[in-house]
Amino acid sequence: MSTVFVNDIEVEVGPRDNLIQAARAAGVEIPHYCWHEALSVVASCRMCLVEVGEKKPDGTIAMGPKLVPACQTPAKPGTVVKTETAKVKTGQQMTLEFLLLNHPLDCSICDQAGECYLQDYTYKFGKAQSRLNEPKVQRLDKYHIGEQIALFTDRCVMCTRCVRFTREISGTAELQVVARGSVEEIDVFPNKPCNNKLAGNVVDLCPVGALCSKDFLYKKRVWWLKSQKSVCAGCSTGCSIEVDQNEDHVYRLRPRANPLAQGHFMCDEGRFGFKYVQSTNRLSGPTSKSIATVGVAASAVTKFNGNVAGKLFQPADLAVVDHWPAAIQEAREKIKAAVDSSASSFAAVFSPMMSVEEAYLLASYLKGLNRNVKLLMGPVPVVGEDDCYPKNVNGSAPTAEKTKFTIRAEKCPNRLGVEKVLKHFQGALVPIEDAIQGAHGIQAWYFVGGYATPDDSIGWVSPSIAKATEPAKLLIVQDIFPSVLSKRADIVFAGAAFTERDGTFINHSGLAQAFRAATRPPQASRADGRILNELCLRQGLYNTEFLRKEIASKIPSLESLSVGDLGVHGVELHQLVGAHL
Amino acid sequence: MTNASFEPVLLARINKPDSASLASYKADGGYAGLRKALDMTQAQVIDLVKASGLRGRGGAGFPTGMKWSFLPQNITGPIYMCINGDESEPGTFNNRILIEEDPHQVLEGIVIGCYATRATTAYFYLRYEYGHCYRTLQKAVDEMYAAGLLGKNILGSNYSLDIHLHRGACAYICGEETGLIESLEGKRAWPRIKPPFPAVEGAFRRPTVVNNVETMACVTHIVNRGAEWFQSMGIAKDPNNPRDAGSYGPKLYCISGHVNKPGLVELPLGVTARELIDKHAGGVWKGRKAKAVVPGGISMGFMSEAELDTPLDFAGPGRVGCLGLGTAAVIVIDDHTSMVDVLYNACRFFAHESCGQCTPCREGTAWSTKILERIRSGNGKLSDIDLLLEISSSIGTIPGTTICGLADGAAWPIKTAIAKFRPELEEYIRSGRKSAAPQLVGAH
Amino acid sequence: MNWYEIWAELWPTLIAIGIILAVVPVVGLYATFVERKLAAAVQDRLGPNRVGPFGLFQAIADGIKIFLKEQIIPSHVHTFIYMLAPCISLMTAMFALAVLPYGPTPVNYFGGLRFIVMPGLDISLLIMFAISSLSAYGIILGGWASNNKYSLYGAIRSCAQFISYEIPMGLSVIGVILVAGSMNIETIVASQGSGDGISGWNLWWQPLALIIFFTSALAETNRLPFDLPECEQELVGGFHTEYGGIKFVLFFLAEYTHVVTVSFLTTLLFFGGWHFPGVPSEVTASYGILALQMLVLLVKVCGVVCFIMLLRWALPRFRFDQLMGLAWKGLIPLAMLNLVFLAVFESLGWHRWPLAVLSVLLFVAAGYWSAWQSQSFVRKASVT
Amino acid sequence: MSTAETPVAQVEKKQKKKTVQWGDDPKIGFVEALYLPAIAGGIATALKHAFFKKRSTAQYPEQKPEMPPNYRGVHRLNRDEEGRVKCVACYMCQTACPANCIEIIAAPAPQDDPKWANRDKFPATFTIDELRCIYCGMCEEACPVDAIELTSIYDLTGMSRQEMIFDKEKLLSVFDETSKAGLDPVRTNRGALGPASEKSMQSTDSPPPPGRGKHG
Repeated sequence: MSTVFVNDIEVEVGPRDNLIQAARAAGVEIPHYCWHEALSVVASCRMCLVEVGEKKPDGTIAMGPKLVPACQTPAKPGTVVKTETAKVKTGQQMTLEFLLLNHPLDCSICDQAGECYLQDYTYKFGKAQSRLNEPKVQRLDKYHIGEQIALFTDRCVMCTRCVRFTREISGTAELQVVARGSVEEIDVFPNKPCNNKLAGNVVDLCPVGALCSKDFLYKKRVWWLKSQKSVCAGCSTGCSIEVDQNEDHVYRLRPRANPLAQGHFMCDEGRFGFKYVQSTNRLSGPTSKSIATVGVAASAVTKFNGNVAGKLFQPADLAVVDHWPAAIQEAREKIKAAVDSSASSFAAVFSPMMSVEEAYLLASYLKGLNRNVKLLMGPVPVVGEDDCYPKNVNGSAPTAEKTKFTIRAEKCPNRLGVEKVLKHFQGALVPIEDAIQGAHGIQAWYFVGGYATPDDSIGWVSPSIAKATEPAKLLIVQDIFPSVLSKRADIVFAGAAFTERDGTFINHSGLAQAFRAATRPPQASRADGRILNELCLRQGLYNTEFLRKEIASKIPSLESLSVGDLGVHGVELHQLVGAHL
Repeated sequence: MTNASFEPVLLARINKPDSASLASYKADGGYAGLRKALDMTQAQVIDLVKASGLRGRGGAGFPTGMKWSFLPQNITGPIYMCINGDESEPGTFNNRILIEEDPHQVLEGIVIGCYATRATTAYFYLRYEYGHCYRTLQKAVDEMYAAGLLGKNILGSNYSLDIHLHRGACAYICGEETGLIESLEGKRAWPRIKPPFPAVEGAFRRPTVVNNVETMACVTHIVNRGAEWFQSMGIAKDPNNPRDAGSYGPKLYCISGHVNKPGLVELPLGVTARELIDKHAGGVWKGRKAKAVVPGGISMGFMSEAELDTPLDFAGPGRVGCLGLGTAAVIVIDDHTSMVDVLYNACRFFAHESCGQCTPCREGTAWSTKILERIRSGNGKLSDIDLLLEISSSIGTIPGTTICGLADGAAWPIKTAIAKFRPELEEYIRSGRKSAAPQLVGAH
Repeated sequence: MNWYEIWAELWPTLIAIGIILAVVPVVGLYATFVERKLAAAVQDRLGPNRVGPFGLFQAIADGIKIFLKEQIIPSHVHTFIYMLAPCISLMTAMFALAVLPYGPTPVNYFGGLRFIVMPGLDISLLIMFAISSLSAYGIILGGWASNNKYSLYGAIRSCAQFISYEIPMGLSVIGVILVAGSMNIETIVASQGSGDGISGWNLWWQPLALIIFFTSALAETNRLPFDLPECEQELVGGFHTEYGGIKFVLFFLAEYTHVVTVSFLTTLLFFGGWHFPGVPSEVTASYGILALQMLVLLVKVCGVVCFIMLLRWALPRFRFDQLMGLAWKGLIPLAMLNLVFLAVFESLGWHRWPLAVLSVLLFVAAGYWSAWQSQSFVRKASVT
Repeated sequence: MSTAETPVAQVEKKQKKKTVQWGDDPKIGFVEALYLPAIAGGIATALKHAFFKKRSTAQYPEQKPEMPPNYRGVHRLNRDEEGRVKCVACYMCQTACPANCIEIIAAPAPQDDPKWANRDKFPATFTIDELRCIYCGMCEEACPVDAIELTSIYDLTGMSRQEMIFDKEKLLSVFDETSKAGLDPVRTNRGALGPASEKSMQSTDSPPPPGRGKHG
């Protein structure tokens, strides 16, 4: 640790920190464009220039004669940083004026407007007027730069974050600087676009609106987006994310820096893979064979058609009779009857897409009815192998210690969490594949799905599962998409996707992270936690914080959850209770 | 020693026939210095160079011996030496003559320098335009390998050295030492942030020394003739100024511009510009008077006619507001030439050569060019002069806003021109006249 | 009485009632039209001019529209009284017309045709006052039943206003009764007759009583400048805030009926009724004379109605304390003094002409006293 | 007043006095106290207007009023010189609108259409609910490219609510009609948004005029 004085505020910072981080610790913002925590230092934007001096042991301060880039200067003990002197301010103003010289100022059509560092810093540190009287350098937009990214060349401030990202994090090195001086640009080699699986991150990295996501391009102005801290459900890495939504429509996911989970970035599979959430094919409400088909008519899918003209003025969705109480009541009675007649022929299948709380609710309820009820682990989707970055020149994966980002092969967020719950309640983990081979005679099934399979032809139900459940007397399915099972089921509960639920996911390394609902479930579908809460006849509302404490007290391997609020970074399961703050 | 009695040292052999050949060089006593140096310890060579007070001839004038001694001691692995032959400062051609006419003089110095710095590989970075230099040098290096002056166990000693020639790709910024290193590594020549300095982490992340061609030529002679001989020339250090390292030794002055007899002369450091023009360059052409003189490459700024008696040593130009001696490339501008045109040309050069890494340099150089372009199109405003001044004083390493000194070089012509020729600039703007746009190659 | 006599008495009465019932709503409707036209004229506008020639059918269109409007009964009202109030309001207003002659009653024309519902009633003026006091009843009921604080405020205000202005009105009319020696309005009108048809009017020797009466009567009609029970700026709509459609129209009609009643009374009591210079006062005249007399009365009444409407655009509304002050501090003492003078003159049998002068003097004195009062009050307030 | 009062008490008393301000009734004079002259004056004024003043009523459907140039009526979407919708779909009007009556859906400009080649973004739909609008003019203020303007059309009627929801074509047709009639010339012209949206730029030879029209 070293003691640094930022604007006369004394702070303790780590030995590897630079002055930007030191100032941050002191609550002082030093503006910067090119510096990024996860990337190498180039100190080229010259926005973070500050005055630096040294506090001698005798207490005198010797200030340096020059402005110094804060990003490049290590926070040595006794360093004195001044960020508000006239010299620094003039420097910031000049740098901003330089940066804006050739910037087109087309904020009105720029997707970055509202979260743009040029805007923010100009507002805070810049001058109101540019003295440029000459025409700006104009450049062509490059839509070809990547499948998912477009480069608005003239907005670029040449911070080279994107270039460094492709060299240092993805290792694919597609992006580069071409030309020189004020006409230099970011570009790719001809016919070698930036299409690596992490390419979407350059959009987040870009401090201005130069690199834009084609997927999000012009969809919404960012000031209308409301963010919710969540966890990506794409794979078992469990990237911390922000879900940006407006009017219950998720527009984009953004990575949220989490040193415990994935670092600063996320992969494009996760970033763009949330689209199934707003599929029109979703189950829309509870259905039951005995009561008339319930739920919302298929016509009321207007909620998803966010891009229909004049939707603002359409009358609200038709009033819907709430069929949930009846459906849940019926399910409860049928489960009870089935368990009472033969407990060992009742099986519940848990999906690794469930949250810990949901798994706990269902497992404790069923085991509470009878100890002999079978709890099975549902199919765990695994695709290929773990994909590690940065790739080397040949495109092969790096060694373990050099790996900076991994896309996991296990395409589900919470296998570990569900396993821990099942192990606790049943002692051993029984995958469904084993169960349907070994033990026949299961008469009643409770299936939980939740897999991202918007197209039912490639649903998660394997032929063997479908076959094994054919003779069932009772089939209850809780899922988000229709499947072979849901079509045959006695009762179907329409659940919610990960952006619509509250809960806890435990990732591949045992990091428990809380995710929170960003949007409401579509139409008459319901968050799974709420369904199960009601099914179990529990008092009060579904409350994850309360449930985590309860789980921690019941399941020793999940004791770390006893903090309730898992914080923004989550809690590692091996951590002792109380050590985490 | 007076200038009149000065015998050229570096240029002593240039007019000899076949001066570039090893045989001719050896005939004139060449490689005696190398043998001498190899008999000394490395520390002794460094001390000798230190004692001579040799300062780098590339422009910044950093004491060479001190630079060599910055290399970290007790390290394993290779140390590299880079020879900066990327001579791209406008008006400068001393390295070219040295390489073309007397390459072995330079190469001997390089071997000595490498020996002193324990470098095992030297990279001779040559700008691409110097095709003839490249061929001459390659021939000379081949001769040296053949003669055992390079390669394993030079002259029977246990010191081995390889010299690689590397041709750059025509960028001014490659003359900057870290830019040169980046370029050498095959990357974009973006100067590196310092620290770490090249002496600690340079080419290929190894300790590296970067020296100018002329500096290495001087090393040869220092080893040959001793430090006292070197100290006998030039201007002694100011005893009252502890930061002044003195200006010793001979220097190649390139004279160009509006003079009757442009060329390269070798003189002890400290000769005045007036003497150079009148005595060695045959005076200003067409009987005109000099209006301004660039002391050492355009990036050093301008001296006015009244300042022509300033001695051109390492400290002299600085006293009249110029950036320094630079490469001692004196460019003479006669009184028929508009300073706006001169300034525009300078600015355009730097805007074109800015590497584009640091914002102030990338945008500032281009902006000042645009402003001058507008002034020259007759649409200037008097406030533009202040704007130019503000731009020029906010870019560069002196205010601390850029990584390398290119921006300083771009700023100094503007600053000195405005400081010394402001009335002329104002008159130009007021008159609203237009200059014909010069057709320069490579302008964007 | 045998059946024939009953019938002979009944049918002119029924006809008279019929005439009033038929005419008054129409008059009310057209009064709105006239008022709108008049208001437009005062405000440099044109007024209704789209429906029919000169907009003449506007009133009918409005009437049809308002009759066809949806009947809304707010959920929070006392329904029965809420419905009853406008009926009472209009009923009492109409009832007052029963004792007002709209023409000289001819003797035995058509076997007893007459222009009054209750002919020959000796206490007709008393009945008139008794009934007109009842009009506060409808307003109070309406305001209370609406269950709305603004309505109630309006009702209470109107209650206070009615009580206050009954007194000066009554006092001022006593003078007329004394002069005529009768409370029968027909007699009073007849007593104003004279050879030249104009010199007998009560107006001449009781100008002060006229002013007091007219002011008080105006206050009784709830019209500007005395429309405090319903003033929009303070009480939204006052007692009829919660009323709409036909129920509102009933209130409205009642108000206009009051205007007509007041105009009739003013004309009959002070402006010589159907007497007019050049028109013989004798009742024995022919049909032509009769018609002419009725026309004269009508013209006079219309004049007063128009004057009332004009006042609306000429005067600002009183403040409530000013309203009360005017009645209690101004009109009542003045009316009493006036009555005393008149009583003295009448009892001593003096000629009545000096009364006019005395009236004016009295009025001037009151004005002077009022001004002095105002000055001294202000002076006192500034001391404390 | 008692002499024993402390200065503090006196001060307090003074302050107390000041806390209540009495508004005195205006002093009325003799003539005013008589009321009748004032009443007569009022009546005279009323009569004067009734009989001697010119009626100022305009017979509306036959006589159309001329609206002041800053009248805020029905919206229109302006076209640029090339006939494209001027709007760049920046959502500023939608953001500024206090009544939430504007709904824009943006899309990338059709890049294969040469007409749109120099535009990045355009409004795929642009809808204004004229019934919800309060005609405050904020959208006009907010528009950085002067694409939305309020015209002097005031007599907006319709038979259904749906009819009063104006889409892009309708708003453009309002522009076509109003600009053709010459009633509502394009009132503001702040010039190009920037090179990213508009290709034409002022030439370097003439410095931009001072004040308005400057960009950057």
